[in-house]
Amino acid sequence: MRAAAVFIALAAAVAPIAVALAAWELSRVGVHQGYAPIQPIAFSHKLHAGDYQVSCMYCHWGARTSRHAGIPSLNVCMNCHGLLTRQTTDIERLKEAVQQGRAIAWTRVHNLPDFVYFNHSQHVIGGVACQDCHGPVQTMERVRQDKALTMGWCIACHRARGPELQLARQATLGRGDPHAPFPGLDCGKCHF
Amino acid sequence: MARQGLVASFADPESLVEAVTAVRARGIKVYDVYAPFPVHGLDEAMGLRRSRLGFVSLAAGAVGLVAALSFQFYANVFDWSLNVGGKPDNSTLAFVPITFEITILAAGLATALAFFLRAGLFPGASAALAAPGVTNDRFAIVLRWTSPRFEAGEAQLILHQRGAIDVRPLEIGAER
Amino acid sequence: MSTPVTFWRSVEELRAHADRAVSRDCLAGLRAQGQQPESPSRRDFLSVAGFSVAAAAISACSRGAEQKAIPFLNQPEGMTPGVDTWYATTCGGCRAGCGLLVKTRDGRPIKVEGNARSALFGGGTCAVGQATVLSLYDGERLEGPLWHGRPASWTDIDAKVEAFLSADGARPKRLVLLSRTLLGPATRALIAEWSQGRGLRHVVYEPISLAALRRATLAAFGVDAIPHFRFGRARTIVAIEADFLGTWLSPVEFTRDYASGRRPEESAAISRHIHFESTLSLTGSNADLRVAIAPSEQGAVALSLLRRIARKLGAGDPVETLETTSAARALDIAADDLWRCRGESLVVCGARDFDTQMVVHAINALLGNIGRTVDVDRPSLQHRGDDDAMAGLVEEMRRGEVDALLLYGVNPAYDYPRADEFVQAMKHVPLTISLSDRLDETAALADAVCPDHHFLEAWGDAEPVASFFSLAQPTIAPLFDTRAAQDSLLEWLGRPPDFHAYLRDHWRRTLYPRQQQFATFDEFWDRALHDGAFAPADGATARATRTLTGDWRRSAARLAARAGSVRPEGRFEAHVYETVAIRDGAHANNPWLQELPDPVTKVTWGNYAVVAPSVATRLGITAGDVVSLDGGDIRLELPAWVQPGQSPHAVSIAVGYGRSRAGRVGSGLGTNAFPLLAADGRSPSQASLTITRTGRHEPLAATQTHHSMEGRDIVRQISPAALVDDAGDRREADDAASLWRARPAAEHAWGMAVDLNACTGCSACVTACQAENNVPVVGKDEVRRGREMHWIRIDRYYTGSEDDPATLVQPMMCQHCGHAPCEPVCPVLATVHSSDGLNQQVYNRCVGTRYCENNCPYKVRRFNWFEYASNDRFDFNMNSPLGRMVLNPDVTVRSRGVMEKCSLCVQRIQAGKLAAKQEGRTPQDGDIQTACQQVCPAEAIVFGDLNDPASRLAQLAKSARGYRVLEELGTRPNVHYLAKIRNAPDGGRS
Amino acid sequence: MTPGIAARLHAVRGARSSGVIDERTRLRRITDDVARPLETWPGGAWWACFGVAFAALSLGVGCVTYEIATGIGTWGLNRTVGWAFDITNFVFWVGIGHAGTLISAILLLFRQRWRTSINRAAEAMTIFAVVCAAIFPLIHMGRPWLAFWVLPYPNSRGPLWVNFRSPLLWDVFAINTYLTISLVFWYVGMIPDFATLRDRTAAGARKAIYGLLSLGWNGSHRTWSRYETLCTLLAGLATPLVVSVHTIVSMDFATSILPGWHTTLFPPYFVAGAVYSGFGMVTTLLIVTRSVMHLEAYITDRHLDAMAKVMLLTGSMVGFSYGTEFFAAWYGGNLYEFATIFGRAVGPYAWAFWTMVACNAAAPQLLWSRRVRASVPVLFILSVLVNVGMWFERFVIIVTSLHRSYLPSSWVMYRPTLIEVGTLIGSFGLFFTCFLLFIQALPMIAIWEIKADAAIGSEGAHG
Repeated sequence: MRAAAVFIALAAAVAPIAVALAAWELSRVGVHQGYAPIQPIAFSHKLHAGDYQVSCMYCHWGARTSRHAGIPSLNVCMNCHGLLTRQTTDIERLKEAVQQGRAIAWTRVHNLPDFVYFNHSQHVIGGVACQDCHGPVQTMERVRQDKALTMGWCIACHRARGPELQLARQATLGRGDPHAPFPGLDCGKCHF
Repeated sequence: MARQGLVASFADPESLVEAVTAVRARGIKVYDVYAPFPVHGLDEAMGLRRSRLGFVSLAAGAVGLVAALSFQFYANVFDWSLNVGGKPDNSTLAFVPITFEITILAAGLATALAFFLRAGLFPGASAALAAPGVTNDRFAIVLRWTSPRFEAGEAQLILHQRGAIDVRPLEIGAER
Repeated sequence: MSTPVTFWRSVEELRAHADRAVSRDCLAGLRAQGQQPESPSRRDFLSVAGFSVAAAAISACSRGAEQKAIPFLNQPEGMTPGVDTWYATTCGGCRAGCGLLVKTRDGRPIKVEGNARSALFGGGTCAVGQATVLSLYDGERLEGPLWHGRPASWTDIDAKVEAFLSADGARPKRLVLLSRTLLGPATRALIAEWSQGRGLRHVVYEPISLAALRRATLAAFGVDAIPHFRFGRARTIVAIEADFLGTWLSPVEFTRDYASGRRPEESAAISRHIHFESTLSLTGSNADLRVAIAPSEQGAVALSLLRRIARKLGAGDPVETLETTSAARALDIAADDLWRCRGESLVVCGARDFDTQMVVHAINALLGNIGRTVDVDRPSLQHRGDDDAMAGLVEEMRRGEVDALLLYGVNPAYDYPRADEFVQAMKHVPLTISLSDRLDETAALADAVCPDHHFLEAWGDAEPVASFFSLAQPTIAPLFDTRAAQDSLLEWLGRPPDFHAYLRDHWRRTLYPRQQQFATFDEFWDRALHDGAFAPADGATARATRTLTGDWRRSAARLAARAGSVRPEGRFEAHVYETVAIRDGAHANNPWLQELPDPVTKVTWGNYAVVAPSVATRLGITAGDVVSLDGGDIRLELPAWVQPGQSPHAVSIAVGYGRSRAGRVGSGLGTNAFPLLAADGRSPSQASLTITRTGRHEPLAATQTHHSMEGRDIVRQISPAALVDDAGDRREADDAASLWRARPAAEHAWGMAVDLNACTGCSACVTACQAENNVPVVGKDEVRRGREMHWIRIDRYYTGSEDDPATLVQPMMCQHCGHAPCEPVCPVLATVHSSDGLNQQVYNRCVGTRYCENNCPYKVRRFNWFEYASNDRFDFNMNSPLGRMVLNPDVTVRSRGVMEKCSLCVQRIQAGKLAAKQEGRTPQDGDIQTACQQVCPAEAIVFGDLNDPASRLAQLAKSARGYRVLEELGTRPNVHYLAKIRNAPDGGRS
Repeated sequence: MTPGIAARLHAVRGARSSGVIDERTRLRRITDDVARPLETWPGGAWWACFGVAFAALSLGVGCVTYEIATGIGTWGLNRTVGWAFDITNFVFWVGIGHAGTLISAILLLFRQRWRTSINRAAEAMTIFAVVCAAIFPLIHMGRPWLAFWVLPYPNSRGPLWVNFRSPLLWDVFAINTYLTISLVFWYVGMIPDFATLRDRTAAGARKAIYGLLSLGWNGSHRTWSRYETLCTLLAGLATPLVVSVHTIVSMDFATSILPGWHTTLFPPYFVAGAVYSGFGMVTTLLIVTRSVMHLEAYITDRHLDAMAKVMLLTGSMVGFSYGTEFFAAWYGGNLYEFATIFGRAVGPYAWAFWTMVACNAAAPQLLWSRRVRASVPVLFILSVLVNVGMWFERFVIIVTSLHRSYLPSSWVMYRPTLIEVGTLIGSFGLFFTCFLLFIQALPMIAIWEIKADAAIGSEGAHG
């Protein structure tokens, strides 16, 4: 009897833990939080965006109007580096590439699944700061995926900000039902 | 203090039942009876109370029911209200089948577990037989007593009169 | 989540890594400034870069651990990665020359739309036009010039050609340019220069010729062109064997006009359409009254009509013979209607016979339609083929009187009725140069093949109808080492090979003076380039309406004489027609078109012998039985199709099939019916065939196998009278009571309305949807298994008798039900309702139980039975990196095992909402158009917001004709239908 | 002890020890008979059956592998007919399962003593059938590797749960609960027998295994008394469960809007059909088994007769349901319903419909005659026919309703492919492989119940 109690107690304790672990593992499939690949040119966001206060939109100007924030073309780099005299091996490499008309193959850090439609401009217009999704890039020597970028993570933000956005919108439009569902939570907002 | 006891083997259920009745009639406590199958009428003879497993089923079933229903309610109404075919968030009717299944599942598993727990059955438990063949073709009564003044002979006589084919003192090895 | 990535990655590359498209982006940037890369070196770089894109796409297919992103070297101005750029151009799909707007994303054309600025064609297009963008990415296109079948450099070819041309001999070289109808004035001017400079003779050849009509017009009105027919102005339309809504002359324009005359909401007097034809064509299926006639009866019908009109006019009977046509009743009705609507009526005829056309002109003239519905002052220049010249050329070639033959946009070795004669004759020509973009039947026999650009890569202009001009501009750098035909001509003429400059110069000289609006030519040019269309004001000034001059009485007499001849017993007349999808076969290698169900038969992937039900029973033929058609020297074997409404005297076969060198997709499909053209339309004795069963059976790939509505209230048809009677109140009370409390309304409630009266069933929407939504092509076998993937289909039902059926069509797509039956059954919430009324399908959540498909009353859901992308079993456009370039980056390519369906173009809705958001407003009615709506020439489909009472949709939803399919099920569809009106003489009972 | 007592003891021993031998041998013989197959190497007949079954199983595995590797397109389904063989097999196997639970649970509650010698095999059959059934919803998915998405587990998607409104999800819970409870019931029932086997087996691996499985059972009557309560409770739970399972399966169809599916008749109709097919299968199996394993003494003609009567009853109920469907379609006056139901009898799938009617409604009527019920071969043929018929019933319900629904434009025909047929054969292979292994490895008759039964019988004999 005592032995049985011990046995069953053990089983009862182990099973839920195992299940919980399994569920957690499943839920982390395909999440690359903390991914920080080495780039062909060791471009430092800390230096440019942090120390020198270069605006994000100066290089990633696409974010205002397009789905893609875009990676700046080399002529954008040369806008400054054409004038600046400071030289490092990386800057050398950059100028070499420009002279040879060679495109640089950067490694993408933030990779959303292919079936997700994400539009930068939509969020920039909505007043979402770059850091909200990309983390404190201005402090990163090498860019790192700071957030989980899972659907749950997106939804959390949409839920948190949805209502106020909706109310503001209805106020400007002067119509709409305050209890109306927030379109930002529709599946079809991102999946099509 | 040293324990003592008797193991009486029987060949047929009827005499077993008679023996148990007789022994208890003499005010001798029957420690337990061993048989290859549930012998009809032995419960009354041994004066066993009805098992309370039923209450376990009821409780576990109730827990399962509440858990299932409330989780579905939570998931559909609070956690994420989705418009599925224009149905209301709280489509209680649609939640009934799953609730029912979970109720049954919880009740069934809990009852079985409770039984194993109460009966001390678990993988690897040692099974020492009161007498050879009690899981096959023999029946046994085990008597135990601690007071030295106990009249073992009389008990033995009753058992034999009631058809014991073999009565011997309980070996300590047979203890659990 | 795991698996789909393996192949979605490639799409992801094409989608998100547009940055790769270095080349096109440079070009697109230049486009934005309306310039053209000047130096040849630049152009070479671009074309090379074209390959690098393909290479990038290939590399993209390999599944790498990390994804690369390659930015531009120099960011071109005016283009942003991931943002569409639109260019106006002119369609080269057929000879109609419709205006197009081409949507390019990251320098890649991915979709074409009609150019709403074009006064002629409007915003609609046809299926072929939609599919041309796929032809651009056709792997069968030549990657460079060939000399005797071996790759050569342009310089070699030019050297050889110029050497040959300038070789000094006793006599000047006799050059002939054999081309299709060339709509471009500049191109024609260039050819004129050749004729003067090099004595080049230009022969225009059309496989399906309208030469008879042109000659008749010349004889009747002294205008060497085809009149410009104005269906919109006609209240009675009588057509004899003219599929003007589907394939004849200028279908998009005609459909638009035709539909404009049949909108009861706009004018109570909707036009009546009476049709005489041999097989049930798209146009015939729309007629209010249709009569099946044998091809040989065309003349007799025209003549009988003429006699009736003449009698009414009191002009006396032109001929004194007995009437020989069987369609007397219909003819009486037609004559009465035409007479009632004199001046507002129109008779068109597709007969390839001079006399018949003369008689038809006479009818129109007697009715006073000339200058009203039949415009001969600003005629159509769309079809200028000349049969006699062609026949003469073949003869000259055979006699060795032609030194050099340039083949431009023609393929006579396939589509000339006596192709073998042409092939023989070609052997006697010392130098044959083909400008074909692929190694087709004719190019394969040519000495030199100098591949032309695809029209989306080339400069050009067009004048489809006199004084309606449009420009064509490149929307992408040439993908291959090809050269514009005009550049080749310039090169060999010893002129700088820069047709862009030539074009500008031509417009500067000829068109710039014809306008006052712009002070400088550059302004004029930029505007013309931007608008794509230009119609000079002076063009509109109509001169005095022409009067009938030709001797039509003799034609009538000749017809009367011919009508007597009798049909031999057991013989059938050959009737050759074009299908809406494949037309003359030029696009046979286009999988979108091959898989487009025929609007009437619903058969895909191949042609067949169409026989009447009565004939089929008599000969014991069922659909799919392979029959052999014997007509003396001609013998064809192909499966039969039993078609209600088919003339019992005729067997109809579609041309455009039986290509031997179309390419991977189109070769070997069906049987070539062009040889029969020689016989088509002639008198029965000349045209007769026998039909015999071969005993073989070859099931046809039809997407619809049941043709009766089974008495169900699916497609509603009413008579104009009924419309007047119960105007105002909808037949069905609105939504039946629901057990559930209504959910709070959101800002929008998207919905759609389909006007079944405007819809002709032309199926352009099917291809448009396929292009917009990356709908895969599945091939003949899978269609046979009932697995076509089209998100929108055109249901077609027959009512009435087998011999004289009335046809009803109904575009059917996801109805986006408010109480969608598909939603509650999905175990994983892969299909749920959006706040704004869309029934959403989430591919990446779907596990593929197909329960939703089963529970959909409309059966509009489509399941991915296999991996359709990057799968050699489905070797269509999605299986090659080149073909995948056409994919819409805004729409996911679906993986195996997931359900998909019409999304109401949710990507366009989101884009429209975003655009509005960026401008700080809400989307206005009309901002957002679905692909099927935008393509529809008849404007039968309207998308909009039901929450906005002012929207057109909200209005239509309240229409007296409005109803929703199967609404009695309580599904509350958001797609509304407007009942079809049959304006039949007997009050809709036909 | 006193000599007096000793003397009386001796007398008593002499008197008793004779008459009890037969009782002990009787009990021992039961054990021996049931345990024999487990202790002897299987005979040729068994091997023959096993060979066939295993071949079929391998075929099925091959087909399923190919289907999952290539796509559902390897089946004959199309844009209109989304389910056919897959769900037909699923419903068929779930139905088979029901007889087991019915025999073991409901007959237990009703104290039907004839059940004792067949309930173990019936329960085993239930479990194998449910396993076969569970395979089909799994492999019919377009992306079976994501099947775990139907489970409401915490995830990184919001969390996005599952659709508790979907009958398919109800199935998931119903089937799993059913399987679990049946397993528990089955295993609990075998514990005393494991103990019996353990105690008659010489030390070794088998003894160790039996020892582990028997959970230290020692025949204590205090345990026995709780044990009987447990069995009663499990039976009490399993009875509504078995009804609920096929009710829920029928709701896959009943809750849809498809004419021919959307009918309130389905739940009772399906449960009756399930019991019907289940008893058909039990009869088939037992007739074979008892001859192969020489257990005529335990599985008697009396058993067969009882099962035949159940088949007659449920078969008639099923036949009645067919009639009701037609009446409802005619009386209801629903255009679509009418077209579908009558389309079954006269449409392109009429052959399937009439096969179903012949096997399910007509054939069992023969069972009214005692002579038919007594003749084992006839009974065997009938039982096989019942299963054929019941398979076709599901096929008719699913395919004929789907292939012609509301819009005639999407009417199509469905033709199965060899892959589908192979998969069906494979499921039979799996079922029989499991069953054959079961009768070789486990006590296929409840030893202790037979003994209890026998004891009561002898008691009666004692008067």
